Amino acid sequence: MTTSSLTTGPSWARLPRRHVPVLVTLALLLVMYSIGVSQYRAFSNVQVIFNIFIDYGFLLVVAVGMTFVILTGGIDLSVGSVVAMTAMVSAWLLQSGLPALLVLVIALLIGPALGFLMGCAIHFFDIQPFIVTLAGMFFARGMCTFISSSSIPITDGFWTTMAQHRIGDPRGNFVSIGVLITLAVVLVAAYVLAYTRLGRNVYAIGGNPQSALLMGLPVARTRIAVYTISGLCSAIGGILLSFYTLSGAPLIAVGMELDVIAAVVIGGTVLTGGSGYVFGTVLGVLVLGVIQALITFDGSLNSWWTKIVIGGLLFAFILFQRLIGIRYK
Amino acid sequence: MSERLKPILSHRLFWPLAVLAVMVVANTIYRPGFLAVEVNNGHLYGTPIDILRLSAPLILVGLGMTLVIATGGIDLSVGSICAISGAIACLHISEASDQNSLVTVFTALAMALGAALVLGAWNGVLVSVIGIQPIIATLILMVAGRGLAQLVTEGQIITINSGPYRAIGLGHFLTLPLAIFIALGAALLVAALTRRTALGMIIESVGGNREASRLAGIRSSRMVFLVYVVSAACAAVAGFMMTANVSSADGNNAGLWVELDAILAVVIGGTSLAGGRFYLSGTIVGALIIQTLTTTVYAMNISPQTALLFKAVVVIAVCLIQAPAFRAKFGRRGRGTPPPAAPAQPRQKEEVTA
Amino acid sequence: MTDSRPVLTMTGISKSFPGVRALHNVDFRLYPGEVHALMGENGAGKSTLIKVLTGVYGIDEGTITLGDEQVAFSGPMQASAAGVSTVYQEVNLCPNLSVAENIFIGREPRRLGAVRWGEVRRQARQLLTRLDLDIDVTAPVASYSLAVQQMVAIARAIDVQARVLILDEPTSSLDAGEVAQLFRVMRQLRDEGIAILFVTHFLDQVYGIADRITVLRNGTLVGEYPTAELPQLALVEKMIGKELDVLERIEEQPRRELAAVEGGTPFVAVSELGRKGAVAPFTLNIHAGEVVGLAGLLGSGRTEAARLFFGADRADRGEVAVNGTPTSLRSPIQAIEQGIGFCSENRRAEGIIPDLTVRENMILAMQAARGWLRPIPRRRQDELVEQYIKALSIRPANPDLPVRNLSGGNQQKVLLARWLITEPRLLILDEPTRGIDIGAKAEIQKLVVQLSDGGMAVLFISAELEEVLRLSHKVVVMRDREMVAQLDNDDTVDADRVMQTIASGSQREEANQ
Amino acid sequence: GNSDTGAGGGGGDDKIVLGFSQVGAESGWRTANTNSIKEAAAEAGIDLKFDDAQQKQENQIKAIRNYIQQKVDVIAFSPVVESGWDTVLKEAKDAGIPVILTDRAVDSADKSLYKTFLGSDFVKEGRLSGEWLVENSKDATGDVNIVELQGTTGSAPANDRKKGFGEAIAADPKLKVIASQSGDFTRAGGKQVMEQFLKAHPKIDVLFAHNDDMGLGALEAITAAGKVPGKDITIITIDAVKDGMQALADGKFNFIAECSPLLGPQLMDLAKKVHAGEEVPPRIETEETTFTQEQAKTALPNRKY
Ligand SMILES: Nc1ncnc2c1ncn2[C@@H]1O[C@H](COP(=O)(O)OP(=O)(O)OP(=O)(O)O)[C@@H](O)[C@H]1O
Ligand SMILES: Nc1ncnc2c1ncn2[C@@H]1O[C@H](COP(=O)(O)OP(=O)(O)OP(=O)(O)O)[C@@H](O)[C@H]1O
Ligand SMILES: [Mg+2]
Ligand SMILES: [Mg+2]
Repeated sequence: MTTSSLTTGPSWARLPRRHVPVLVTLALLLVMYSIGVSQYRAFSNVQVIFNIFIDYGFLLVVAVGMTFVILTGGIDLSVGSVVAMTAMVSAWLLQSGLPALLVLVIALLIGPALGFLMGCAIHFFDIQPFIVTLAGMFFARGMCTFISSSSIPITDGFWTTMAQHRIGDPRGNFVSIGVLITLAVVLVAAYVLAYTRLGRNVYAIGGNPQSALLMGLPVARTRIAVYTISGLCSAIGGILLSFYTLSGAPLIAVGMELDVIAAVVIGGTVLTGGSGYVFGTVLGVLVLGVIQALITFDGSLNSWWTKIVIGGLLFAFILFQRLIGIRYK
Repeated sequence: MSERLKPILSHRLFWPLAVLAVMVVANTIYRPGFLAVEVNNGHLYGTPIDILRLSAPLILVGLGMTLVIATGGIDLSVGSICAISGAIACLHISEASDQNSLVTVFTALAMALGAALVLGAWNGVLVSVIGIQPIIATLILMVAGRGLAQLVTEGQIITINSGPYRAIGLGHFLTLPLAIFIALGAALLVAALTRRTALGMIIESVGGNREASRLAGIRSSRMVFLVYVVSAACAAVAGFMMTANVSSADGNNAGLWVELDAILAVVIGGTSLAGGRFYLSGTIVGALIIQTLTTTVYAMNISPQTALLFKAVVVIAVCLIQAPAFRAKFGRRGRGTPPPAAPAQPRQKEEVTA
Repeated sequence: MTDSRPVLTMTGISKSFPGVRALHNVDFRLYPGEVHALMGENGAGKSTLIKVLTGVYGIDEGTITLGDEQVAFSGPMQASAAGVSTVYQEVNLCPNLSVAENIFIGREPRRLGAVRWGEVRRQARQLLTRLDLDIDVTAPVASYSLAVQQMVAIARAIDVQARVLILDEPTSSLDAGEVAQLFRVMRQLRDEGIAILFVTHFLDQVYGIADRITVLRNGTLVGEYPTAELPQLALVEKMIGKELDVLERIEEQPRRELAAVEGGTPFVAVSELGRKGAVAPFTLNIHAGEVVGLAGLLGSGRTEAARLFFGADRADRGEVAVNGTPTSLRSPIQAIEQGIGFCSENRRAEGIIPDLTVRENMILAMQAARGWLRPIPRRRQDELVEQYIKALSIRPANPDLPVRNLSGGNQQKVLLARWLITEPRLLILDEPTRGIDIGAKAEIQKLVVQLSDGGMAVLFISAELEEVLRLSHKVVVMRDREMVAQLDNDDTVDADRVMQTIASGSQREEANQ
Repeated sequence: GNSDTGAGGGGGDDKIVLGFSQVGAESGWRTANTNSIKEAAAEAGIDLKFDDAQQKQENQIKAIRNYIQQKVDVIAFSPVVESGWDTVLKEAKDAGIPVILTDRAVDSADKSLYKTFLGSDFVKEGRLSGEWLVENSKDATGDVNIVELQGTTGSAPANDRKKGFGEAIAADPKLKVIASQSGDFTRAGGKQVMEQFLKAHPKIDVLFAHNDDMGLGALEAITAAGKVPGKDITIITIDAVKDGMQALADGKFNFIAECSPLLGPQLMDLAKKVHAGEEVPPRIETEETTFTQEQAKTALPNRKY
């Protein structure tokens, strides 16, 4: 006796349903961009978009790491401070004369190490991620001021090249090397999430951690891995930031974690975990970038109106995203 | 351990209180005068009093935050709401001809509280009606709210000179700071509202499983809406205290990062960010721990450069010592009776089936 | 049939939770090539024994030997790596992932480390065909009914290359057809030499498939018996520790004639009520004191129809009249105000609030109806809770225990109590006996009869057709989300007749009145 | 030429377009600074494009990049931090847009990246405060105990003011900083820290606060402790905002080193000059003074902020 099939239509018609939130976000982003173009002539320059990638590269990398964490239903508040700490440590080590490559390696190890420890505390001692990563945030920020209370400039040749090399026509449009690194990170992350067991386990844990455990999935390993990945992404982000600013400053990237979380969530990832895409996160970051660009291009807002308008645009965006998303579901 | 100690040791508040005690003891060892309280101008004066007074705003914000978190939400906008309400109140008072008039002060408070309620309702609508994720819904107001506060103050610090308003932050009653009584009163009010009525259980039920609650006949959306309004109201009163404490409204700095401290207090107090059970008393102890920690940094003269490292260490220590899993692993040194093994399960998260 | 050496031996197993001794010195053996039923009342410790075995819980005392080695798994991952494949009692799948992925996650076919999605889907389809289930494997598991989810979980377990297969109440929401299919697969696996541990509360299923039976009572071992040597009555006696007479009593319980309950205005009358994509419009009257049974196959839309009655989903067409006055049921609260209660089939997602205590879970609906300002006085709570703990024999009988710590069956009883406390005029019971032991099941059936005698209307849904027929005055048959027949439950109606109706489908039988 | 000015440049073609990136609106001082610049721009007929970076260096860099895209005539900004500007300043240079720094300097080795710096010298402010203290405690017998309220840890004004003050008081071994803690530049912070200072140290002679606001907060703590500010404890602060000046005039503060936010007119002047291609000095310090209690009484009535 066969149970009746109740599928609601051919599978191609249903497939995009999962992608509706991302598509809606993309459409709204384009709408917002065209508003910018219609209002400000220079907005249509390709370089404006390139600049968003240059300026938001490190944020995007960090947001990719955060996507992993949020997909498991966790949260990582330490990212901003880890970014700052990585930049600070690099600047400090370079200042003390270590070779660039060694500095790079050390700097790239600190973030994941801290992430690993936080992941262990979260998993083995069953402490809420919020609080563990908050402690991580205090720690990393404390390390920054501990290393030096003022900013340290970087003069190393390798760093300068990475910072100032322009790919593209030097007079026309260009991107920085950082942008390429960013794109590489995005692609690798998207691949890992979609095509590897680790990636799928991340989604499973986000869906229901208890079920994932009972289904025999490596919950411990995956949990710890996502915080380590987030730490690694923050470290890469920190390096990119140090390319970007050619310095380590103790107070840089304060409050960045909120921007990062906002970008991830705007990109359609659900905070309770289990659903979302890296591509959505890219869109989320672009949304923040376009909002910021709109504000600078306008150039007539005073300080408080800037904040109110940022909040207002964010609200309008999310509202439309939500309303249109519901309609198409 | 002796049988008599067991119920005490297993009480929810035991470990947070123990941490608090350890911090106080450490301070007293460092500076024996730490606990000294003297009478000054007819008021009690001393570090413990300071801690109580300064933690009052945090307790208030924490109370509202506890309810929000109990429904599985989060409210990042409380800091901005503190700033806005403080700014509105101070602006109104500063424009009045007689700043000391009680009528003026009460109008100012009413206006500011009204504005805060509107903002809370805004948050509530975004979360419960439109269905935006709480963190992002309240982030909007967190960003824009600072702007609103500065719009009110026009970016300046509004200094006022109003005795009655000052009293909210600095006044005394029965030799103790009035702020303590306000916070305590609010705590009792919230506790009565939630524990004397069925509200607390209903909120916990919504936080524990929203769909199941809806099917049991609870108006889940209405509850969610309500907690954001309450949270905003608590934040508004906290904002009055913060501004009254320095007799001035600073749109940019008032209540800056208080949301993080409040969430931390709630979590230290034993409420899970996933929602469900909430513990008001835990939040109060959590707020006291955080304020004591800040004061310790000042009192022990820890250099600003390392202050954050110190905080990190204490926070992680507080969490570890509270975590049953940690105690189970490292606490069973003694051969005696092994404590019952905690189930090796992660905190259960309810399945969200579409 | 059975080998001489057990593949799995558990000796002297003890396990305590704070305040509860779940297992005490239990021995258990499992031979290759046998189906071994683990029996016991709700809360006897069956699930705990399984979880101790697979390492979900640590053991307090005792040893486990798998093959020739002594083992102590640190968790399900290790257990399944060692060849112990388990379907746990509550459906444990990831609701956000697709059916195919749920079946294969953790052991997806890969090439160079990359998951081969096409292959995953193909194999998933194949596997489900083996269970005779034809569904879209790319849809998220959450979009399917509980029964389908249960089948998916089973599919996941039987695909593993396992030595030991454990099925903890896999059949609780399946109907006869699915069960037969599952048994076919189980026999096949058994013949391949796999040892199968099977938990169920359906005695006929035990006698249909099990080779041997181990009985637990109150966390202790009662004994191990070959099925052939243990007659049903003896088994029941061993499980509950005393002779059971309710079972017989319910059989001869005289059901009032339909005519006696019908007549006058129906309590709820719906006409052409429907919801696009869920249930086709249907018309149905339910009178006070009437038990209406909903029969149909898995996914036939019984649950969806019931949800419309309760306002859990909004109907997009049709009319509802309660006591003759037209109303709309747009939300559960409105339904509750009209005196309707709904006990969901999905107790984990839509039923229990895991953190709250038994007491709070029980009074929740009543409290919600009273509004938050009027808390139920503590004394009244105590009375009510105590009354229903006793009536439904909920164990442990401690009202202040978080409900998450109760065994599955006992959680179900708590939910039932939640609605009984509200004294509804129409109670919708969607699979109320799911996972409930035979003693309690008989109690519940008795209760339904009593309540309907007392004037309560009941809409009764169960995967067990016999149960529906035994209790209902009227049987509504559903098929493909459509109401195809309403049968007066008189002597002419029996299981075969209903099955026939389901099979022949569209031909609408004369609806009574 | 500015014939190619991007859209949003507004106004007539002959107007100079100045892109200005402000740190934020974190204090009354900063708001006064912003207002001064806006007013001066309007007066000077300069088309001002204003951006608030909300205390984030990244935002400032983004703003400068956007100004380059919009092809503004002159870019001016108050850097949030000293380092990290080379890359974007190079881009500006390549685009042929002159840059003016205001308020805070950058530590770039390549001085050709910007035309000039206009602003105050934080180290000097600290030093002036220290020198006044050295001068006024000549007669003191025994140690003079100083407590310091630092600005936000790691920020340039905090670092520099601490440094300048430290250098100046090194001249007199009697002067001892017995406690130094961050009050985050806010009144609430200053008050809370001062409360603890007062309890931990029975004898405090001098308070040095990195800005007026912290000093004002500390005032409350001192009063609550039953001490008389300005008499029992000598108070030195920096900034000279209105409330601070009032306190000074009232005798509650003893000394303020000014840090003037009124850069607007000077900035517009400079913008016109660099746009016209004139040479400007590489470093212009704003005219700043110091105030004692008497000076404050005379200056107070005509303070603008
Ligand atoms: N995590 C837990 N914490 C505390 N007590 C528990 C826990 N899990 C189970 N128990 C208790 O252990 C006992 C045995 O429960 P178990 O789930 O094994 O019963 P069961 O035989 O599977 O019953 P059912 O037929 O209802 O599924 C029950 O009394 C239950 O309350
Ligand atoms: N055999 C199936 N094939 C496809 N979809 C199914 C099948 N069974 C159930 N579903 C899905 O399950 C959902 C719910 O069906 P519903 O719960 O109303 O059925 P039911 O008659 O209560 O059956 P059950 O016995 O499974 O509870 C439907 O939306 C349908 O998509
Ligand atoms: Mg069980
Ligand atoms: Mg059903």
